[in-house]
Amino acid sequence: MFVKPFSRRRVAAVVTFGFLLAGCAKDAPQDTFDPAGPNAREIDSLQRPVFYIAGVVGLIVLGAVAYAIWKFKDRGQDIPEQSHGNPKLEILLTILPAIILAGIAVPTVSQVFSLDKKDNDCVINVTGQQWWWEYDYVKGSTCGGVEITESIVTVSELVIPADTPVLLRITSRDVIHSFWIPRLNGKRDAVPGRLHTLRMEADEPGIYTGQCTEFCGLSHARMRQAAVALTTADFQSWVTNQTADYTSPEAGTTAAIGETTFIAQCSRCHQVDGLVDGAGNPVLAEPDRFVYSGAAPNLTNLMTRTAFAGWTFDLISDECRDRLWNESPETFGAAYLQGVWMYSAADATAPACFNETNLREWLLNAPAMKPMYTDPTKLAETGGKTRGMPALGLTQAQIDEIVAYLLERK
Amino acid sequence: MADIALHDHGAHVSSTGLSNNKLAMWLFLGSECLLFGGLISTYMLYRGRHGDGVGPAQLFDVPLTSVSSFVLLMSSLTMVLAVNSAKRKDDRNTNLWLVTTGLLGSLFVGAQVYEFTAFYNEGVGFTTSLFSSSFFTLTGFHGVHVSIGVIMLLAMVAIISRNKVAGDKAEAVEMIGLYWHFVDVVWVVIFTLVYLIPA
Amino acid sequence: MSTVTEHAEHEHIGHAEHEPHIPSDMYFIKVALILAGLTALETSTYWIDLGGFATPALIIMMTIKFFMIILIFMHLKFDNKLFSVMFYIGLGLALFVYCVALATFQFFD
Amino acid sequence: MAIIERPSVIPAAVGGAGATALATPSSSLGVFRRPVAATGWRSWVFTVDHKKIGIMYGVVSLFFFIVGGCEALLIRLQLAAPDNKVLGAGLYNEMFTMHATTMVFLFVMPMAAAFANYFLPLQVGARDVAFPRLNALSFWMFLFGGIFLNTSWFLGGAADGGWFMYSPNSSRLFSPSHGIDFWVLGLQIIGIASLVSSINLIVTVLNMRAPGMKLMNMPVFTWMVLVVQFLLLFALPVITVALFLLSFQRNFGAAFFDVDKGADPLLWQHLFWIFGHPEVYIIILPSFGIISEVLPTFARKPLFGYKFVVFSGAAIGFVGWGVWAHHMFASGLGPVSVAVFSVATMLIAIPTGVKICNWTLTLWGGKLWFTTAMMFAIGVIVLFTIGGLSGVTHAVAPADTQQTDTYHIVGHFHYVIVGGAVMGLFAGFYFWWPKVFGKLLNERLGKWNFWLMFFGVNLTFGPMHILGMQGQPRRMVVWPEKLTGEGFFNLHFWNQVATWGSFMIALGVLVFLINIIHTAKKAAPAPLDPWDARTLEWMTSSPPKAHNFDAIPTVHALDEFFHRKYEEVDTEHGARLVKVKSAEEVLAAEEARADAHIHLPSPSYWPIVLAFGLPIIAYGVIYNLLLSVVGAAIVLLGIFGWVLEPSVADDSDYDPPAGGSETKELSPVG
Ligand code: HEA
Ligand code: HEA
Ligand code: HEC
Ligand code: CUA
Ligand SMILES: [Cu+2]
Repeated sequence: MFVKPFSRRRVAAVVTFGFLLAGCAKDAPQDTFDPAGPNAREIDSLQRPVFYIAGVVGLIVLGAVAYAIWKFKDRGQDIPEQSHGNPKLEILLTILPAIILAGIAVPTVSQVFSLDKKDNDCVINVTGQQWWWEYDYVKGSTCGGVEITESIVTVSELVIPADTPVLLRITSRDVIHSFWIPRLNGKRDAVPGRLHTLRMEADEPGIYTGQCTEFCGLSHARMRQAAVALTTADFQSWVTNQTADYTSPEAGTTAAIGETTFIAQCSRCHQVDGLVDGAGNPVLAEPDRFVYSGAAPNLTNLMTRTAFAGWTFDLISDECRDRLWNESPETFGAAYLQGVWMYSAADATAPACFNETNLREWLLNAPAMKPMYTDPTKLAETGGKTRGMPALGLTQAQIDEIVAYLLERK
Repeated sequence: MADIALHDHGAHVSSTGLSNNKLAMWLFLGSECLLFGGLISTYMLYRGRHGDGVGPAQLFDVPLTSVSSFVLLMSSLTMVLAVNSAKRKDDRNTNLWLVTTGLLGSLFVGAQVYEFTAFYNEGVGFTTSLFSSSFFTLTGFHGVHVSIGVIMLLAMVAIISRNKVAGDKAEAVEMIGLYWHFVDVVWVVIFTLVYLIPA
Repeated sequence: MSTVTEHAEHEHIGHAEHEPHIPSDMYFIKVALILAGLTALETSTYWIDLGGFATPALIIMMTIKFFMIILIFMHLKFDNKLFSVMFYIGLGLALFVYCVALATFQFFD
Repeated sequence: MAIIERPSVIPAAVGGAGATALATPSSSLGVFRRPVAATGWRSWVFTVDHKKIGIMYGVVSLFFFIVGGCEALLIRLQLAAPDNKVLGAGLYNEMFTMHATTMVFLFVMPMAAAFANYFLPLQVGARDVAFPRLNALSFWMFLFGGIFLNTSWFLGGAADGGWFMYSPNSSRLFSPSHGIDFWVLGLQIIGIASLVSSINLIVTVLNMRAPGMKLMNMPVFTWMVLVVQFLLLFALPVITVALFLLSFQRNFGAAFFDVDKGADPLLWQHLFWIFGHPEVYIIILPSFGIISEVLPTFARKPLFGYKFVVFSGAAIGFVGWGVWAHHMFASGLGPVSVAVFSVATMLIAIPTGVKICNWTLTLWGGKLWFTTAMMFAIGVIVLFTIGGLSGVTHAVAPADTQQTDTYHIVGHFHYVIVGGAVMGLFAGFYFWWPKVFGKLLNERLGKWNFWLMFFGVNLTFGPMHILGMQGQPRRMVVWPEKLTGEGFFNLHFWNQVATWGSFMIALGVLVFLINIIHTAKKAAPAPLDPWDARTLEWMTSSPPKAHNFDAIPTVHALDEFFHRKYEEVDTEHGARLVKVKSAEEVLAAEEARADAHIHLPSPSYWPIVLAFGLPIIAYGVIYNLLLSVVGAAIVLLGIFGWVLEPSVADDSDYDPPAGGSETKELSPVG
């Protein structure tokens, strides 16, 4: 699926010669014409006929214009009669569109209400901020038979049970964002001070990508998200893993040093649940002191995700990503649950799919990868708080340690 | 429709027989409806949003505002008398009523300044809350309109006294009158919606 | 619209500036007295508790005052219809648009 | 015959008969001599002539079109490849914000104003607009506002909030540069300019029609412009409120969009779109008017269903007020509001459909002459229909939740705007160029211009419908390699096509610019009536004299000029239309009964002085309120001088009247 630019361009060139190839090749993963859940399908079932109707009306008009151009061009005929119109014809041509539109309006209205159903057992709070999404699985919800006994906080990658409706309660901590997973449902804006709901359901296990679609400032283009649907059993394991107790790295390893570095450098903003300092006191992040929106991504289970920082940069290699995205619904869950260890479960010490470069680059200088407001001279308005993650001036050694530590957050 | 005969009457002929200036003024007032409508709506939306701070119910001094509303209302009467005088070509009375109107208007603005200061002293400033921002913006806009009106009235008096009116004098007075009444009418609405109807 | 203007033209040919129907000063004073009375009534709601009745009563009085000033002080009643048309389009649009907008804040969810 | 034109050469200088009459030239503020130059830069800067003002509007907006177009080309270059690096994120955001703002407020609207200014008085048979000095004021405010807005590029960065500037992203907190301040204040100035000119033009149309020109005899262009002025009149105050709220928030700390204090960000959205939707009809209706002139002329047959077209134009104007929330289907309005606005939006397709059908039926049975103007007009029918139909697909609210904020929408509105409004304006250029400049634009270059733009538009904006449905959101500085897909609908290919297309449009525009130069240098004077036209503006010389018509024509019918040239003649084959008079003959007949004395409003310093004060006030709001005081003083000076200056200078400044008191003024004040 993900071929190198050169060959893809060639494919594109060939494809232009006809629609023939369109059937075999794969369209973009955010194709709205390829719904993968009941909500999106319902919309699709309305959208398609509307497109067809519009197409037909368009063809009729264009046909009429083309015919008139051909038929009535100046061939030296007389000046035509100076007629001023034909009221009957005009009334007809007014009523006809009205009827067509009425035909579109009725299902539209009924669908507006049918898509607005809110009843649900599985509630997830979704909070947008510059420039990432936070998900908070509401304690006490039952998602596809799996009970959420402890609140789970994850970032950008929304994991849901397949074939089960979930209700997203969407809001924002700073500006307006918009949550959109094209293949599962339409958009809903995340408006600060308001709570909007959106139902989401995927038919089958798989990964469904999306994008923040309300302009939200500098890195709007790098605020993405994905929904990952898992079978109930897989979802159960995911939940179990997310709520599992924290395990410190084995003493003496680089990762163990990384834990201290992390506490020193990162935990003022980032929370790792269960992390305790040398004295055994829980390490609690205080992002509200440093970050304008008051939150930074929770890193407890970073390595269970496939991409980070607004789901923009991969945590897994291109090759693994292609394989994962093309995994069949049956095998998808198993692969996904391994996180960056995907496809190499045999050797638990070698995360075959882990894409270190992105993460290292990020730790070295995050704003260089993703434009963010971290320039101290421009932070007067927010009282010194950043919008995004600043460059921390870490040494290569520190980065090594932190990466080793983070690799165990799985 | 306008025919040739109409043109024989000489100057100031228009297809509708109406004065350009008056038509323009009414158009402008129609447009002002949407301006004040927007400000009033903003206030209506935000009037309850003052957090723990002071809200309209605690803040407003209705008796005082009633008096100033009354003053503004009466200035409409004096304005209309000025217009009538101008139509009778009675410069003396025109000026008299214009000055009176201007004074009543100034009184109103004065009361508003007093009111704003009092509110400010009670800790309700322009930036305090949504309620206060939208209140001051709405009433401030109205106050600015009144002030502009006062300036126009006094300028008119000066121009009439020096006999420098370009064009039709009675019409010029009438135009200011239209503006003035409109500003009054806006206050009628504001007074009721903002001050009298309990938030 | 065209009929309105046409009508106007015949009525006003040549002497557009002098409407014959301008009422006397006395008439305006009477109107002002009524307005003053209404204002007094309005203000009284501040002291007399009308309960749920207050708001509609106030709105009605406001509307009456509004139109008295528009129609009489501003001569809209006596003047050419075209002026009314121009103004009422604005007024009507403002009412419609803003009421709908405010309503959407009530109806959401 | 002593036709007193606008200040021509001062008689004293010429000497001769009337020279002695020049006693005391009227002065402004008792100090300056009133401007009276008829040539040189002064004759432009102080002019109140609607035609000169129209031309200045045109030149300035054409300039801004190129500015906005170059911004668009930069956008397209950045999007030509995945993860491209032509523009940085910040600059990209400024680019599309300013592209849209420039195109909408500094190109399409003022270009429509250019046409309206120039042709409205001519089409209704007037000698100028109702308030000539206000007209000049509008132009200068627009120009200074536009310059002010664009100086932000050099003063710390332009606005970066997107053209609808949603709150709270537009707060100081989230956009600390002064860009948005410039944007707010600049639009405020431009808004006042449009408001003033809307009042001016409405009064002109209602009050200054030639004898016999009933409302239902007015050319459709005049009608559509009239509707547009009403839309402006009532829509601008709404954005004015919104802009005031925003600038009070940004500059004086008001709380309007401060969510922490309980603000509702949807307030801005409502205010913006209550203005914004009427605005899109403000953009399109002038062009509808233009092609309603062009199509009948070149089909040699009256507009089919004139009344229906006029009423549907007015209907669009009205219904356009009830649909604004279709831009907010995903904002969380709640199902009731969404359903209501969805249906209301569909309604608007009905009157628009009426127009499309009537234009097509105007072609039907005609004798079509495919000039460049005609081709652009037909291009509008085709392209606007495509854009309009995709508009209807957005109106289906559930579908719109998939489409909104994607390139599908970008495709829709560029089809209606570039394919509808801009192509319509080009039709106007080719159609009316000989009227304004007395020379015909080159038709060969014109055809190149048309085809390049026509294909360019389709190549640029057609693929965007695909891109949007493939999930490419708008306003993204980069689109990622990994979401490209590889099928027929892959993002990479179609983005490239769009970029190539945009350069094709640019080439078309370039041909147009070349055509202008070519025509100015080479072309011979155009014949008086090159298109065998139908309406009043052609019933005078090209370019028209300062006073437009020697004699105000008396109108008997729609398409007055045509009916003076053609008559039904009985032949053996039945009644036939025959040209009985040439345009020259019609004109000669009019000249023969020329008015004796025509007083035109005189040039004035004050419009430009007053307008100049406004950007200074605005700079003051941003940098130092003291500066605002200076600006306000200039404005006051302008008003003061204005009020004391009679709109028509003393006769003594010009050619003195030959005698008698019979003079015709255009306007006593204003
Ligand atoms: C010239 C400007 C112009 C015009 C004329 C229109 C015309 C229309 N627009 Fe468009 N629109 C814009 C400019 C314009 N628009 C802009 C700039 C935006 C985006 C703003 C932004 O977000 O930045 C926008 C966005 C926009 C949206 C919001 C999309 C979104 O952001 O989610 C919607 C939704 O309903 C919409 C609908 C329509 C409709 C129904 C019409 C109708 O008026 C179209 C009517 C015409 C036809 C339908 C074709 C001809 C008719 C027939 C041949 C008759 C038969 C037809 C039928 C039976 C269907 N438009
Ligand atoms: C009147 C309105 C108008 C017009 C005419 C245009 C014209 C064009 N627009 Fe614009 N556009 C908008 C209004 C308009 N647009 C709006 C409202 C937005 C939304 C912004 C937002 O999201 O906030 C937008 C957004 C927008 C985007 C989306 C940006 C994004 O979402 O990230 C794109 C991308 O392709 C684009 C492209 C173009 C192109 C290629 C043209 C072309 O048609 C331009 C063609 C013109 C030229 C190319 C100029 C000619 C130049 C020359 C001849 C060069 C020669 C000069 C010299 C040699 C000196 N526009
Ligand atoms: C001043 C606050 C701050 C500090 C200190 C900080 N970060 Fe961040 N970090 C953020 C913010 C804010 C984001 C979200 C940025 C975005 O995606 O827009 C982030 C994002 C991340 C992400 C991506 C998370 C995801 O799932 O999307 C990782 C990983 C990360 N930071 C690691 C670190 C590490 C490791 C350190 C310490 C060396 C660190 N951060 C220090 C604020 C901070
Ligand atoms: Cu968040 Cu765009
Ligand atoms: Cu719209």
